[in-house]
Amino acid sequence: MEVNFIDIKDFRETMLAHRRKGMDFLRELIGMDWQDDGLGAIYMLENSSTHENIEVAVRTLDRERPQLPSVSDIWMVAELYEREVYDFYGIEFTGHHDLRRLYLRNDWVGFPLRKDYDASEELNPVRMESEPVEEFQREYDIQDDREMAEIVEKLKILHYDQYVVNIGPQHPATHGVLHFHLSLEGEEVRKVDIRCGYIHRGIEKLCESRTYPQILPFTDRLDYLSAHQNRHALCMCIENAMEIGVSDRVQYIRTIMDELQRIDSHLLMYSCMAMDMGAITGFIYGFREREKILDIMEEVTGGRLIQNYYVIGGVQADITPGFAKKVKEYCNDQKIRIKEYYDLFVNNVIFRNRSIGVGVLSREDAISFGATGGTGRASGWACDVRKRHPYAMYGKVDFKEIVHTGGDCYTRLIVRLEEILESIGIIEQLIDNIPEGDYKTKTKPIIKLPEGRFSASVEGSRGEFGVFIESRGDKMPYRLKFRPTGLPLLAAAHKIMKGCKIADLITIGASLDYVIPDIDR
Amino acid sequence: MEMKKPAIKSIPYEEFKDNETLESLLAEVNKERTNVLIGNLDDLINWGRSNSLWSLTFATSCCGIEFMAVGAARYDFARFGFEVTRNSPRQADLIMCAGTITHKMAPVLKRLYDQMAEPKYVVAVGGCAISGGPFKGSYHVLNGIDKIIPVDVYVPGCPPRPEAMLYGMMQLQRKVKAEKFLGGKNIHRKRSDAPKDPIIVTNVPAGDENKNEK
Amino acid sequence: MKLRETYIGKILLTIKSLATGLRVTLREFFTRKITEHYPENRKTLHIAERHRAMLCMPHDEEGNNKCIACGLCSMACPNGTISIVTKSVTDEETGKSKKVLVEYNYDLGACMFCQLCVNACPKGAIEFSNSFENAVFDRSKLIIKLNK
Amino acid sequence: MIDFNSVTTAIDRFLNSVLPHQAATLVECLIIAVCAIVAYLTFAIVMIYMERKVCAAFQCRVGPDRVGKWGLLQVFSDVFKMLTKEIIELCSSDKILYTLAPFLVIMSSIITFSCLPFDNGLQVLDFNIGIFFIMAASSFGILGILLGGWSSNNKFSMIGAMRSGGQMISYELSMGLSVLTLVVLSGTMQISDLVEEQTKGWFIFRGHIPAFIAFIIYIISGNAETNRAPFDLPEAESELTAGFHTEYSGMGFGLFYVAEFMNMFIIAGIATTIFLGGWAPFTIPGADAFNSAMFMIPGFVWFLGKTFFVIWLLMWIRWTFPRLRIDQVLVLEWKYMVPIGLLNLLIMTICVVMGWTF
Repeated sequence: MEVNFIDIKDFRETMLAHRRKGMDFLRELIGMDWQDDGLGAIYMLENSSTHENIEVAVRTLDRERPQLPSVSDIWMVAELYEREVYDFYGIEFTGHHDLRRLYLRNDWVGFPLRKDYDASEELNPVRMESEPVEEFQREYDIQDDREMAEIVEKLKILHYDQYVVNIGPQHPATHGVLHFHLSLEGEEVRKVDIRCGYIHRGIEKLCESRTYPQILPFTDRLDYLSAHQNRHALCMCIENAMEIGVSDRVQYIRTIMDELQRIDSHLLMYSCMAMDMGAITGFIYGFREREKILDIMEEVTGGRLIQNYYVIGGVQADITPGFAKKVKEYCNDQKIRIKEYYDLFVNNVIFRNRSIGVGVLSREDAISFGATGGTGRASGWACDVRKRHPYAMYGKVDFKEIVHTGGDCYTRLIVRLEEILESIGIIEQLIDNIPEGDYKTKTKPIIKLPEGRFSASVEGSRGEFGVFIESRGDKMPYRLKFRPTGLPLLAAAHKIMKGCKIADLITIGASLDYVIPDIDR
Repeated sequence: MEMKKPAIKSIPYEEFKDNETLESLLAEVNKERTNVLIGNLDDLINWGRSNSLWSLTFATSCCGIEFMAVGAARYDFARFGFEVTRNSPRQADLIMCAGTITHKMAPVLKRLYDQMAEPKYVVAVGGCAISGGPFKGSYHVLNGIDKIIPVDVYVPGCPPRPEAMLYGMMQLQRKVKAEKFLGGKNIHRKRSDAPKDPIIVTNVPAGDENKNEK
Repeated sequence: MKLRETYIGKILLTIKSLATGLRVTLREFFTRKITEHYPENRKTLHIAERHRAMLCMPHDEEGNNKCIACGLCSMACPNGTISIVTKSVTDEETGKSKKVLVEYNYDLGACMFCQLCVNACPKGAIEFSNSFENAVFDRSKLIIKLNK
Repeated sequence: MIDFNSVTTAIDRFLNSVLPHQAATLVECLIIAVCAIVAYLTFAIVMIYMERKVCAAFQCRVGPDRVGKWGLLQVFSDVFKMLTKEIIELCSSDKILYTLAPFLVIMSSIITFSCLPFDNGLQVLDFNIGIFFIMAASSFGILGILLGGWSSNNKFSMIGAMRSGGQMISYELSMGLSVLTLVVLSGTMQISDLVEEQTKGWFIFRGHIPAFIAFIIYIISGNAETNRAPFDLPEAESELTAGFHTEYSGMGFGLFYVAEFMNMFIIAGIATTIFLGGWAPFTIPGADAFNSAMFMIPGFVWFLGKTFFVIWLLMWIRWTFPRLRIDQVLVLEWKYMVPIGLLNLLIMTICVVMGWTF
């Protein structure tokens, strides 16, 4: 993958030109520290209709106050992406209206992902008092004459005399440790300020000091409900970079395992949505089926939730003899059980009243926010990576991509439940004719990627999961970036949740189905 | 009256791990002489407390999904009496810390622990809560929650199986049964560590009117 | 105006949809429960033998293991959970000094069960067992000496 | 039919012979108070156990079964733990109201509990305006919840309290209407007369269609009155962590927890009294042999059997449906339940006037 650099002067014009040419999907924004070549950022753009993509980059040599023009007014998701790059690299984006640290605390010293960052304990000890929430948005805008942009503190985030409530880090319905900072008017939500970072583990910094086989376990712990797909993306990226051939048997096994993991994740999405809306019985029925998948996974891979199954060049161990029979048995049983979910919860009049027309995300917003996966397909945008850039066996298997145009919470759940049936269809086409062959190709003990930049993307359970590696030829990556499937959903949530009720806020959060460790990495 | 070895239904005492720490706890409890009445009352209260440990729904990452699986139909920790997972720290007896605790999450966990009503317990579930697990070298991860709050039981695994979590809960039940409640566990510890002035999360500026806000 | 919009229509549809939901839970009320009684079924409990719960070093009857103290496993581990103590012994016939394993410490609390150590071991001296009952009260009990 | 009046008059005569009149009535009141509270707590324990077992049965799991024979001692261990928990005093809450709130809720539910007709003579309060008194007594329980929510100085419990205020007060209306419909059918408000009337045939059969509609409205508004799903907005776990009793710990929370279960028992008890004939056995007008066999079974067995059937019905509803949003709760009340309740009252009066009831 080659990247063409643009000079900083005419960066915004070329970006606006790309946008007018139809590049309306900003796939990824990767902050980079090329040490003596300065700090910069790589933008991966894609045309949502022709699926043609370009990689563009820009850099600045100044290391004390690096400044790049912001594109958050062109693509709405760039607002959060740029806050992340500011958090990790200290690059200030001029024209961004709310540039605060996204993950780390405001009193954090230094920018972690820079190569010259010193991670000593004294500099950043474990501070035991919660930090007061900042009051002002910080905006960098260039006054006409001066060269450097100044920090202008303008809009107040949450006013003191509003009824400010923390749906805080520890809350039963935030699917993890996400912090909604709301100002309420009765039951109406006036203003939402989503703060994440409570589960930021610095995985990308750790990856820069680990060999490639040691990076593989991190992908399972990013979005643990699409563990197989994440690992598939990383293995595919490394295998393409080193041209390691992978046998057909492995492609079959990997596709089947990806689809099983997708069903498992959609079942959990249905269960958590039922629990968040008060139907605990719906949650228990969803988990009853999910346990059957976890049994199949455990027999073959050894792990229920975190499987560690794919390795570079194949899979850890061959599938057990009874695997095909168990999977077919499960698929038939699931087709009957799914009708039960419709009767109990989905066609229930209370659920329909609480979810139809709630949290509507239009198609343009979905694309501009880059909300891929079930959320994007529920708003009418055909963004399935298995169709856009087919990989593994997806090119040879015929399956329907489910796209609805409702865009509200109800449609998002319907898309997931129908995708379960689609995935069962894929598995049934593959399960009977797994070819013979070795399950792992021999690889050298020390794996060194050649010089250059490589990327691969895969359809995770809740969106497009991408891996970008910049390698300088040694056994550790120079820079490794995972595309978070959840961060665009959070950006979309920021917009949808304004003006809804508290109960709707929980429903929207459940229907967007984001996984927080995948957002915070 | 001697406090006898805590017994758990259908698992013999020898097959449990780490009995030495439990025996040292028992020895320390049996040092003072208690009369029969208080001893029996103690046993009764400990029997009650150990069979109804209500956990706080506290899950930060992957172990949280296994925590939900333990609550679901197949493993069903309602059989042990832990069924009611309370969301408010006031009514919870124990924090099952399932998941990674980062620098930003550490004050939140400490505050939750302070808000819980005595007698309270902490179970560290999974490698991340015990020692930082896969992210031990990271700049933002706390290497084990025993650095900020006292931990009673460690459940290793990444993530531990639901049965391993149930085994950890049974270990906690044994520890609860081996405690002296009257005159021991229920003496209100002088709240030295409790913060004097309450931690204010939104520092409220004294009445400045920012007019440009809508 | 469709039945769905009329006042009576809404009530009838509501009753129908609530009734189907109730029928599902009633049918579930009388079906056999799927709970596995964990402590009671310990004898017959089936755990997948590929499940990784703890690292262990198999010993044959006389109690010696296949480990040659090469240290590849501790280098392969991303977390540094394996630490090996060796001492060099001069072999009688060849006279060369050979490293012999004294202590093989494995920190169960920090392990993330990624199986890189087992893949890296040339002699196949260590493997994962599926005995999952390892909860303890004391952190130091999690650091286990694997070799006898 | 065993008549407990003879037993109570015998005790009264014995006490008056031994003690002066005031002392005798004092001792009687003490005995009644102790019996009422003991009955209240035993039913609470039975109810909590039944809730956890029935909920588990609906969710294809087993529920508590390791403590005691089938988990029977589970609730006793909950009670012991609850008694020994520390009660946290909040530094910036309204102390008096904070501690008063749980007692208001408990007091209102004990008063209504003692009006229930367990058997022919086994009734503590039997005013001639019985049903009206029950309606009044059960409505100052809302005060406790509002006070609890407001005084614990926590924003979530404040929202929970406001929601509960709006919901419970508006559902008093439709509950009152359905009870009024039955009073029109029966003609009296005294509870013992009500049940006496039903020995000839339960009102739900004699009042045919309007009585059945009143029964449905009563069950729905009873569900809302006790803040149980699908109306459990005041303590909605997934929205407001623990709703109005977020800040209560130890026995403060214990009182709220017991009062919630006992309110459900009282709603079921009132439903049995006015719809399913209290302790009156099931009788078919024609068959005397069958009726006399039915009269053999003692009254309180009939009463508890029917009450626990209605409780099972409420639990069935709770563990099936998702939660309503606050505006849907109020729309359901004011646009659907009150109009239908008024219409039903009209139909019932026409039926009674024209004599079309059985």
